Amino acid sequence: MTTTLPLLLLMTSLLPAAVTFFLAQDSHILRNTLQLGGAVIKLGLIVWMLFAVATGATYEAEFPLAPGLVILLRIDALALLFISLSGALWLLTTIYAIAYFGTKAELSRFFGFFSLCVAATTGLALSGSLISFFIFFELLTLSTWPLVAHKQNKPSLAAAKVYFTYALPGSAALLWAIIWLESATGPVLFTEPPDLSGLDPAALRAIFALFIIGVGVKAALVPLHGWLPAAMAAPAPVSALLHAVAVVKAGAFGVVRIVYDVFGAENMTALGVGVPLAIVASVTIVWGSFRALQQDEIKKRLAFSTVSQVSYIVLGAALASPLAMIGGLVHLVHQGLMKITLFFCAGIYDERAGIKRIEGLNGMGKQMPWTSACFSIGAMGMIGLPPLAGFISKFYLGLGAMEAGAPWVLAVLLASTLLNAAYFLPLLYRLWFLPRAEDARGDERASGLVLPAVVTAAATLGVGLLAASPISPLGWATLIVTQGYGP
Amino acid sequence: MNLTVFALTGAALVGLGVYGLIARVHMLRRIMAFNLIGSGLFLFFGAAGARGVGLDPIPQALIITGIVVALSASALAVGLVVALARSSGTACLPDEAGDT
Amino acid sequence: MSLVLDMALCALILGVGLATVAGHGVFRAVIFFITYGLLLAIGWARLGAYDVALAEAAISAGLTGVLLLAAHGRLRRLRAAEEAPLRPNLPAALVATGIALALGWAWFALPDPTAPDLTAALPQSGVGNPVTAVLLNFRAWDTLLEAIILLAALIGLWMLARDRAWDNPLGLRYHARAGGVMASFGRVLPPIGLIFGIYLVWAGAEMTGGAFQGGTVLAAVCLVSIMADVLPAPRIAQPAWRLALVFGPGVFLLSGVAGAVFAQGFLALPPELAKPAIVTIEAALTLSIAVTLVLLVIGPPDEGGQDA
Amino acid sequence: MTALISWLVLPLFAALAAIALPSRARLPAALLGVGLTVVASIWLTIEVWNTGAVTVSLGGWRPPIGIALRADGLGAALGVMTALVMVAVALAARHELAAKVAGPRIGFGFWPLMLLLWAALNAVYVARDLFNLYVGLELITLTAVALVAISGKAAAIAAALRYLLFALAGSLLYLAGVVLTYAAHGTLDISLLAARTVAPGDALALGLMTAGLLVKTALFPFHVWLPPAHSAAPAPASALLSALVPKASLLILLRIWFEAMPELATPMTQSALASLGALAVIWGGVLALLQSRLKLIVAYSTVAQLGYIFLVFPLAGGDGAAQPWAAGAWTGAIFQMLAHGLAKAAMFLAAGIYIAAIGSDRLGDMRGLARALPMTGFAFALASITLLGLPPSAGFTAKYLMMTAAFASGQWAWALVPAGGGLLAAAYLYRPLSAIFARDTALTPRPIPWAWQTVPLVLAALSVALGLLSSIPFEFLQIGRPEQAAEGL
Repeated sequence: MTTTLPLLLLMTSLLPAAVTFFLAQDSHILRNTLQLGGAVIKLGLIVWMLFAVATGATYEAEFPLAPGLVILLRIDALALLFISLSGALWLLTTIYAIAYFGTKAELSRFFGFFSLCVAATTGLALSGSLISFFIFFELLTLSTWPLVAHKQNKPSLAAAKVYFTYALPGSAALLWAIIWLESATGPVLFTEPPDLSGLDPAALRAIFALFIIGVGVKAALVPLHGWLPAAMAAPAPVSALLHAVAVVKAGAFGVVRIVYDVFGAENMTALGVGVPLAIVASVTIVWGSFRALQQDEIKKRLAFSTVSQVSYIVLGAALASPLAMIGGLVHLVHQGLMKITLFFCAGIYDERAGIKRIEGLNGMGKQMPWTSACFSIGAMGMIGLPPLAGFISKFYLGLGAMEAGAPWVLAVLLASTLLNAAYFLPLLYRLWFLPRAEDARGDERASGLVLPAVVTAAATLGVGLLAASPISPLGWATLIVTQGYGP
Repeated sequence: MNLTVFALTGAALVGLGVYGLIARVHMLRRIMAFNLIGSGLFLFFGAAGARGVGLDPIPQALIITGIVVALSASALAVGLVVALARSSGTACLPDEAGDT
Repeated sequence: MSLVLDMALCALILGVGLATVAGHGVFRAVIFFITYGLLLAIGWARLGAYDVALAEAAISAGLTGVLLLAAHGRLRRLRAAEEAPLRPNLPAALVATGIALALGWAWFALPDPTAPDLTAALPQSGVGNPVTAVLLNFRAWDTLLEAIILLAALIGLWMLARDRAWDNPLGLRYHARAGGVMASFGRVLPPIGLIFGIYLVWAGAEMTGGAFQGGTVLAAVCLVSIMADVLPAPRIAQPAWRLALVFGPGVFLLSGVAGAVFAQGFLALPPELAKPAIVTIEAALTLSIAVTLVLLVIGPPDEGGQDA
Repeated sequence: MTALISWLVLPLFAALAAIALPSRARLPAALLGVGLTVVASIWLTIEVWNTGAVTVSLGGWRPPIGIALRADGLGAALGVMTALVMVAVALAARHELAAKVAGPRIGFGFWPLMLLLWAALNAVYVARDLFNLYVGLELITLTAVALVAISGKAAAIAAALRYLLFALAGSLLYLAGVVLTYAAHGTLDISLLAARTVAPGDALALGLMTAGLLVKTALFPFHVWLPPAHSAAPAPASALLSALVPKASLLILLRIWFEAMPELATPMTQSALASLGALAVIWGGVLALLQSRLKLIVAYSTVAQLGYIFLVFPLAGGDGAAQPWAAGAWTGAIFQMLAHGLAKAAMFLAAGIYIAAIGSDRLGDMRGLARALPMTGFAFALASITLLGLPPSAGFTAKYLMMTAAFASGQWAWALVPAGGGLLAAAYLYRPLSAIFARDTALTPRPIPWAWQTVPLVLAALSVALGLLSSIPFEFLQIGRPEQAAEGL
């Protein structure tokens, strides 16, 4: 069982993908069963594995392609954190997507790539070596491209093109970095930190920079973030996937892996690359928030908010202090929950009420109470109001900054929080306190759309309230960091 | 010494053929130039094969094979030239037709 | 004395070769080319390579010459036989001189001659002519592929036909005037040529000659007969012609496979059976080569009486 | 041994049958020949896998008197790739070039030409004799030229003639090298030549052979003949020409440099060859970017893709046995040959389906075709992944092996070629892909049989699967590998 479980986890999304591609457009029941079945089984496997790992089981599967080119799937604590997040959110997004698309065209293609995308994310989470990470990273790029282009209209195709224009040079940089590094160290496994002594510091700094550029495209680090707002042309479930479950998260996850499993906090400090990375993250945090403020389209505003929020994770990794690390890791989960809630709601506003711009939100609180309540919880979490999820992340990041002796980060956090409030609070104000427009319509008669949003909003609240419990994301993150993981 | 005469003649024929192949644009000329190069090479080869004690039959066999191969190629080439002339009115390649 | 003779011959060859490349007019170049081939055949004879001499004369000078002449005729009807006068081309001259000099240098740089020792192998080859032994026994795979190349060239040539002409008889229509030179030629020449061609194949086993040389002579006979209307022009749709094309390569291949089944391996000939096997293969090959060459010369099926 | 011989003679028998048999029996005979040859190639592969390289002295005569054949991992692997492409082409041609559709002329000629080309390729893959290789190359040339001209259009005739001119020039250069080699050493057998005493003229011989083979492989700057020729042929023929034909001359290059005369390689000549390869990658990519017809884009991409393979000369071996990826570049180059073969054939066959559906391969006319022909669009996209060298395709395996070898041997600059070439490929393949996957449709396509649509998809999927399952082929390619592949030139 030790080797089959990681493969099974992959198969729960790969097999539905493979079958779905060949399904007829109108075989909705079969397709939905496959998609939901895969998601439920995967979630079940993850839960089981959580218990098994807690009792000391290890899982590893190896699949050699060529000398040095080995796909290694391995389950460690960090992998579990990411895979639990993506597994849970995938199920919800699937429910949401089925309700969202109904009987629209080209669904077999959509759900085929949708599952493939999740398979890639799963593989990415379970990757035990740099090269397997790269392979799944690329698979993720390839499988999300058709999702971004799904509507096949001019803006979608343009967005998809922009996505590729950013992603492919990014992966070239990543591959270059991997091969450069491995030419001196041999294949890099995440379990054993590589011996970097064979490379001189200048080369190591260059490799580090290439790594960050490579994963930074997906993590939407400024100035590599341009594709993410453009990708808003995609349907709402795709946005949810891009922003909360898969792509952006994969980038942030990659930063964590590279900082802690490839270079290690000590080397990073010795090379003096931690501070520049923290600065890049800080610039991204502030710039993303600032740009969000200028957007009048709800999804665009949310997109820039993602640019900003994901860099909290990068910041946590860059500060090289245990508390900041905890803050970053926990934000990996928290940001996912909050952002997916917001995108679910944005999709509902668009789909059920035709609202795309913020003016449309006026007075919708009474018209669509469930959606608006969820949206509000998500937004307040993003601002970092206690006791919601975002507060926990920011709190730990702040503590970590002090611990790392970088008090300037507090200023960044403060500025960002103010900006967060500045771009989210007006929305809440519009929802609850402004009168509804005369011709406003909208309803919530679509439980498949509303239910996932309610669940994730509740989770946003729950992970904050129960943060002290050992099975909360914070508990996990603390466990990961104190287990000798990280600095 | 006699062999050297033939070998050098072969080398010179190759040179002549190469010049014709590049400088001439009419395709029949080029086919002839191609045959000139081939036969020059074979002459060189034959002379080399005659250096030892007695005549080495292997080069001779290879040359005969080569001659037949050259004929096959020439036949197809000639057919193509005629087809080209039929379809485009010239026996030179399109971008070189201006030279005629 | 012989040196002077050879030098004169080589000078002549070079001169005619130069005329082929640089002379004025395509038609004259073709005539020079045929002359060149014949002179070269004499050169081969001087080197003692009589098999090559025969091949050079029959195939290079004869058949290639006929091909070129026929093509020139068609090009003239298509008004594509003219060409621009030769302009001096310095890069071409440099390349050509470079290659010629390099080859010349290579001649003087050759180490002492080494050749495979065939003395033990020849008696087992089944034939007395060492060239035939190489062609049909030691390196039979080359020769088999070479026969296939000839066939491939013909199929390729046929692909140049126009679709609407596909079912027509092959080649342009020649009509010999009744009682004219061609007609009487066509009746007198074939029997003589036939006998000579068969003799060349038979002799090839022990002396100069062989399937390709013999096949060429037979092809010439056949061509004259067709041009003199003694034989009807073939069509691709006629199975007998296509069968004749593949007969020789087929027999060669089958005997090769028989070697793999009954003897030491593919294309192996047991010494005691080698001679009859080689003669059989050569006879079959000769037929196919002759037919292939004939069809190569008369060209793909064409429309009506004239090119247009 | 039986497997090797059957693999060589079956396509020949099938070709002869296709010529001689009446028209109604032609297609069954040809397809039977295709099927049997595929079986033979699998059989040969299993034999090589089980017993190592298979060597045969034809007619029982050992070199230098006779000709030896040797099926090593490299030759057999190319044989399997060829068999896969041939089956796919045959299945596509059954629809596209049937006598009913394409006329009796093409209906007659395509099958023998395809089978003869196959026989010639197989013969070249295993030949150990330089002159036998010449004969094989000429058979390839003549059949390939005929396949270019087969459409009968004026542009095709001109392209075929130009191709023939270049190919014959290349053959003569190669032949000149062969003549010098025999004159100096009295043998043409690759294994015997490897053990020869070096003669002063050997460098010239190697140079001439190399130059000739470069012309035939269409390496920059000898590539001008390739795009018009490959794009003028009917799609199944283009698939053969682009996927298979240049591989034969490439293989001979590998044989003479790595096996016959490895001691003549100098750092300068190796770098020169690789530089030409790099220029081919750039130049082919840039020109592909400028084309507006699908088949021309795909043809120029062949120029670029072949360029990668030339990196093998400076990179093979890297630091030798000290590195875990010794022989990486050599194997990577062969992976590139295999991956490109499968992917390029898939692309041309997909283009053939589009042309059959709308009668044009202009990008403007192809808009929205993925809607009516989703499988073909998917096939083209999968094949693109291979050409881009993205994981998990075999193109990635090739790229990875070459790049690691470049870094491992301290010549990291060469790694820029696959890295940059991949981005260039993305740029030039994006245009056809975005046209195919656009929403608005330019023309209404004719229906295409389902069985035909699956053909390029299967090939493209194989080019990806080869990457996913690359450990077995990797090991297979090491069978009979020359020492120089591991130790470097």
